[in-house]
Amino acid sequence: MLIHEFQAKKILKELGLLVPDGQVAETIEEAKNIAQELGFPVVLKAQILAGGRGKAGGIKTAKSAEEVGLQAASLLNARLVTLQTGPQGKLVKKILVEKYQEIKREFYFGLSVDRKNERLVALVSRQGGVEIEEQSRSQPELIKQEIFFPETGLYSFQRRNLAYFLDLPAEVIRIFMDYMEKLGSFFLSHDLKLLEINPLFLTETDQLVAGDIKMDFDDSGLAKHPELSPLEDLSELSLEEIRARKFKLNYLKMRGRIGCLVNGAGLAMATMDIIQYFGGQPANFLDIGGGVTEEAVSQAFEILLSDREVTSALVNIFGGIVRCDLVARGMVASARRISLQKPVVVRLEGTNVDEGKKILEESGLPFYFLSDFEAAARKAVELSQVKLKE
Amino acid sequence: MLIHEFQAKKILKELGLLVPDGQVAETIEEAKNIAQELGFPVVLKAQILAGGRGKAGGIKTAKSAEEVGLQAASLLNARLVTLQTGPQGKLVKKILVEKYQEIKREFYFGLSVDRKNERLVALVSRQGGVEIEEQSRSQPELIKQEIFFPETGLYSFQRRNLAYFLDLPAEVIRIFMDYMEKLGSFFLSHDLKLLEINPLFLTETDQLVAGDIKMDFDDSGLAKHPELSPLEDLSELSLEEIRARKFKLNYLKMRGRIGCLVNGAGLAMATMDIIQYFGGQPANFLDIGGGVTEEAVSQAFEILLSDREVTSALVNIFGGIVRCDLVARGMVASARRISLQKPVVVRLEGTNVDEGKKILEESGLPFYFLSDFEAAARKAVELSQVKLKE
Amino acid sequence: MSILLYEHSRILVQGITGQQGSFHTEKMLAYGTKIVAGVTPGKGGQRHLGVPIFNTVEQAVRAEQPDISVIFVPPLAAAEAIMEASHAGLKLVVCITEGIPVLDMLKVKNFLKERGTLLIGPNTPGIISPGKSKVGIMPAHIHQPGPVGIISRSGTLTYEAVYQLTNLGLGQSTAVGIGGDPIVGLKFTELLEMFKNDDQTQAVLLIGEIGGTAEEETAEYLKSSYYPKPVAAYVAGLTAPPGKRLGHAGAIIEGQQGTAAEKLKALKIAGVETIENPARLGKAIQKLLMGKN
Amino acid sequence: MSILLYEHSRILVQGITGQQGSFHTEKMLAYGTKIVAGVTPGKGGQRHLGVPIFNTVEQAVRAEQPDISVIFVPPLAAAEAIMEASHAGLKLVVCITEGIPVLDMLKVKNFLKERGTLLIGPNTPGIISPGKSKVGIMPAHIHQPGPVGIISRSGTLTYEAVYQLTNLGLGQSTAVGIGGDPIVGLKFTELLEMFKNDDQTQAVLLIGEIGGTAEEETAEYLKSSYYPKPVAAYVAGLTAPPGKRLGHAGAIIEGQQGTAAEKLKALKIAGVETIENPARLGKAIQKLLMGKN
Repeated sequence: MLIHEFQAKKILKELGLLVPDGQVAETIEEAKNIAQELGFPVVLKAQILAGGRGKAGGIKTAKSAEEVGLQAASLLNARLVTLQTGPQGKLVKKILVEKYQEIKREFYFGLSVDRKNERLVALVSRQGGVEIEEQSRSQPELIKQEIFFPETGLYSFQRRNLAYFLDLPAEVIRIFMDYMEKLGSFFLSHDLKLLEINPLFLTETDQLVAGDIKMDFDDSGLAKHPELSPLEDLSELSLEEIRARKFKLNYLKMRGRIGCLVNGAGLAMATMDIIQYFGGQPANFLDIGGGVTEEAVSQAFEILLSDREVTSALVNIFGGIVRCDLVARGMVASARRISLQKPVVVRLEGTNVDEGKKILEESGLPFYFLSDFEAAARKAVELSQVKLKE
Repeated sequence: MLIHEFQAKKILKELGLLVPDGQVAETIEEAKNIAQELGFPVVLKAQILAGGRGKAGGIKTAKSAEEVGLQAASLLNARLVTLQTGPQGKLVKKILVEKYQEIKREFYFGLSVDRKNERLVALVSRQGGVEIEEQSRSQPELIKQEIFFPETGLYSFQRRNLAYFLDLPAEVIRIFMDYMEKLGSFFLSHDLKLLEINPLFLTETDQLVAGDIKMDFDDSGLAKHPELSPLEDLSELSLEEIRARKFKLNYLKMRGRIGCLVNGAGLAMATMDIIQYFGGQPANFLDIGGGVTEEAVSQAFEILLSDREVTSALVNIFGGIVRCDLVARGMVASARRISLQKPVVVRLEGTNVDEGKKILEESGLPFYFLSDFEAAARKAVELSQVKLKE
Repeated sequence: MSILLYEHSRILVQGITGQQGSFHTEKMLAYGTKIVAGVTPGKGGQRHLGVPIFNTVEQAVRAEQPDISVIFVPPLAAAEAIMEASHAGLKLVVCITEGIPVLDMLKVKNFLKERGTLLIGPNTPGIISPGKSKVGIMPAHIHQPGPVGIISRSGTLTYEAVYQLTNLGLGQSTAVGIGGDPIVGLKFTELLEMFKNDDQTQAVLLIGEIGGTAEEETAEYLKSSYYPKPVAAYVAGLTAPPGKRLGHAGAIIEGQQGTAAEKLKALKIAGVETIENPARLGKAIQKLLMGKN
Repeated sequence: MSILLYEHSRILVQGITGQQGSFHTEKMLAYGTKIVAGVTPGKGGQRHLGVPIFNTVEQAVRAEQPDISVIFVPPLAAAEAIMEASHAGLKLVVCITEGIPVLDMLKVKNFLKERGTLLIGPNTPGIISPGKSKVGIMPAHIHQPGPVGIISRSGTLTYEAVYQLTNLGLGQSTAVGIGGDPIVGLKFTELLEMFKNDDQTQAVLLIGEIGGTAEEETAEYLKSSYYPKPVAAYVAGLTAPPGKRLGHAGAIIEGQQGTAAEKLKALKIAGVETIENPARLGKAIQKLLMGKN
């Protein structure tokens, strides 16, 4: 679970760490008021759950109330397209208005899970504000890392190693070590996957201030931390995605024309892949999961078919835990509800497959049955290219 | 640092664990009042920093105020001699008056450092109230242990293993697991060396109540926990020991006639041993340590010589960090102060030995110089057997 | 003779009385799996589906000497369940549970490393050695004994692969789901090493997916070990968008790392028969086996 | 050729600018010890007693490639200092500091185990290979090179032993203080193993004391290894009362465990020449060496 910059900064403040003075605005008026109170210049930062905002024009400076008004107007309720949002961009509903910082230097500090080596990494760079993955390739000499484990956390000598690597002023060494300790503890106690302060400012007065923060919580860890759930912002999800979440469906909207309903993440990806292999484009990723209910299937099917872009659908169920008859019943229910008009190719295998097929057949609805995976995919692609009957 | 039962029980209460209702009394009157408030029967427990109280008559039951008065009178201000106090016993200044518990069963639960294997051990016994070391030899089948480490603590499955081993009623399993978790955390966070609940009562109402507790804190860890220092009870120390502590001297009173002043724990023990080897008895263990001051040496020497039992002394200094001249100066200062009347054998070696000898010689005081370790020991033994000049 | 799981393997089920545990224990028993004990704290002494239940793994081990434990306990208890099994001396643990926090799994891995316990999963369908035993949740009827070893990060996609193979008359030696989480126990390389030494296995099918670098490491291993048996691989997620989790916690392209295209490229360079059409998983293996004979 | 410490050994001093660190660094330098670097956070870049100072061990290692680190930092920082040295790649660490909490030391031992760093101490006078190098706080002038290896839990008592040996014309190959704490690094057995393989060493003197079971384990080791060199042992504390700490944190008889009498008995049974009179440490070794020739 990613959270917004302004949310992460609030957490930092609660940990006793410094962030620029600032507040969130949802309207131009609010932005102006906050700026007046802070004093000029200020920085306006679009709050979306994606990086790359700077280059994409999502971060602006303003020296007067008038400029704040103009900049806020350009950001609020516009769609911001960054390298990470995908081409459709993200709607900006909030901006963070912050006091502009006079700085001496900027660093990078990050904590993350090193999946390959199965350990945690604390990483600093002498030069922050840039993309760290790229920097680690182009200027590795600017970067230093210390590995650590959840049982023991970052040792103080490791924090010292990192602090001295940054050539910090003597008085700042201790402050930065304390900074790392607090964030390290928070990372471990709250099941984070990633925590990045980039840039980390060293101000003219030798204070360490978090310029920007990214916090990504492990979804699997959220159950341990109910206090975090209010931080989740669902407003960036499509209506379909919100609806799917409610029924615990793994759904992701894509840009193609062929809706997919599959059980299992791997098979769902493979179904998308085979559609593309035969020249089609999947409209979504959808894994109904193992413990799915008839109602959830019905919702899933409805989500698929009510997508205006979708011109055909491919249902690919390999019944293991999931019973084919349950899936069939769910499909029929929703197809009746929305009076199915799009062609649906159905491939059922596994548990209770015959009963499932019978239910679909007896429904009298226009399903195409194909037991061969390849043939089913080809058919779905073919049907997606046929213009819909009006 | 050992603490008293009543202190340890207070800690348990603060951790949310159950101990019998009770309070500490220093007078017979107080004991009666507490008993009246608790209701009868009550248990009176002598508070001394040593085990083996039960067998030694340090724990009494009383069914009436009158009985409380009699028992309290027999305990308070008496010297209690147990297997662990040494023959001189310990003066009882406080008694813990507790409500008598109706119990179904009693267990043992202990956490300790396994020095040999360099790990921690949680140990339970199905039958508490007895000496666990002996039980582990005679009835090992009653005992189960789980090893653990300070980085990770006791895992819940380990606590479950221990809980089920005790055949606890189903409802008590969770309570005991919680019990162990809290004590395990306290052990680790407060640098304990030993924590024993023996016996741990299972009451008629299926509550787990700590019958008796022993808590021994790691002296080296106390610097981390200043909040623990008020728990230290120096009242059981001899006046000499208290004085020695003030000057950071490692001093321990023994029962012999030959006082020893040595630098280094190993050499101090060896000096005691050689005295015994030649038929004498050391009056004390005394390691003046490496960072000793002249004043501390002077205090140490005075403590030695003012011991009425002491008839001779052996000073054995192997100057490494400690300078012989400093030791000599300290000795002369105190010898003058108390006008030395007991014969002192001096063996100095190492750093600044000549200067040290010169200082002693020039003092005009009756020191016997012997540079051979064996000869010095023999001489000290010999002198201790000579009757002092009146 | 298959890997990891044999006809005589004695199985312990942790969480046997739960809904999932019950359901699949019944199916495993039906397949002939030797389930010798179950663990549910508080239910020790009872029997469930004819299997004796114990309060702790330790007690179960003492009474029934299982070789393998399979875990069906909820996500926040599963890390401890794995460690409990290892602590009690089990040498192989199969964890079906999905949704164990990553930091918990890091601790588990450190714990197991010191004790030499092997872990399959978590978030895996389990292991099946067709005709011998099944420890997991896969539909048994699609399997048949034969020469193909399967190692997969996915569940249903493995069933698809097995189904295709069986329909072509090609049975499986052992099919192992390594799990869809970012941190799992045994990975492709360790299992490939086992298949290498297994007489029954004549070819291996790998099923990877986006996220992580397990496939790239596998390519490295295959190259440097001059792997002696033919290997085919499919990697799901060529169409997956970056930065999005696709079902499995581990199936996410992070930065430029973890794309299916890169993985396929690395495997191809390592001499693996890469498959782009997931309907041809069986056919690809068939081709390899024919080329071999 | 001595053990652990050689003429060419390059030494790092952690806590070099502190009072103890300064004092003993000067003495070590005077003895000819090759001190190549010191560490005091915040003083990197300066020099102290002619030795370059660094902020971290890592920086010191990169610049000066020390082989051994000797630690003079305060007790509550010492555990981290040991781990820092190990983390930076040092293979031998000598920790002089007294008073490190036991739980901290347990963590240190786990840390070192995984990284293969050897530790001497804490609460040790250090190591000296007379005529070659000294890493510690012992008075150097009483030592001379020769055939006797010494392993001791005590400081001044070791000086006593060395003094007796030197006065008898018997020099030392290496004298190692293993430390007086309950949890220490290398123990008698590991060092005996090193002395076994050291040509210069012809006999070994062990100096034990009350507390723990290190001497009993040593007896076990000597017996089972058919130790090929003559060994004499003294155990301090025959007169020590139970339950009382005698100076060293580790010198305490707990329950019935750790008495000097038991230890001596075990060593005697193992064929060790046990010494009851601590004024005869040198003589006992002399006798052994004469018996040998």
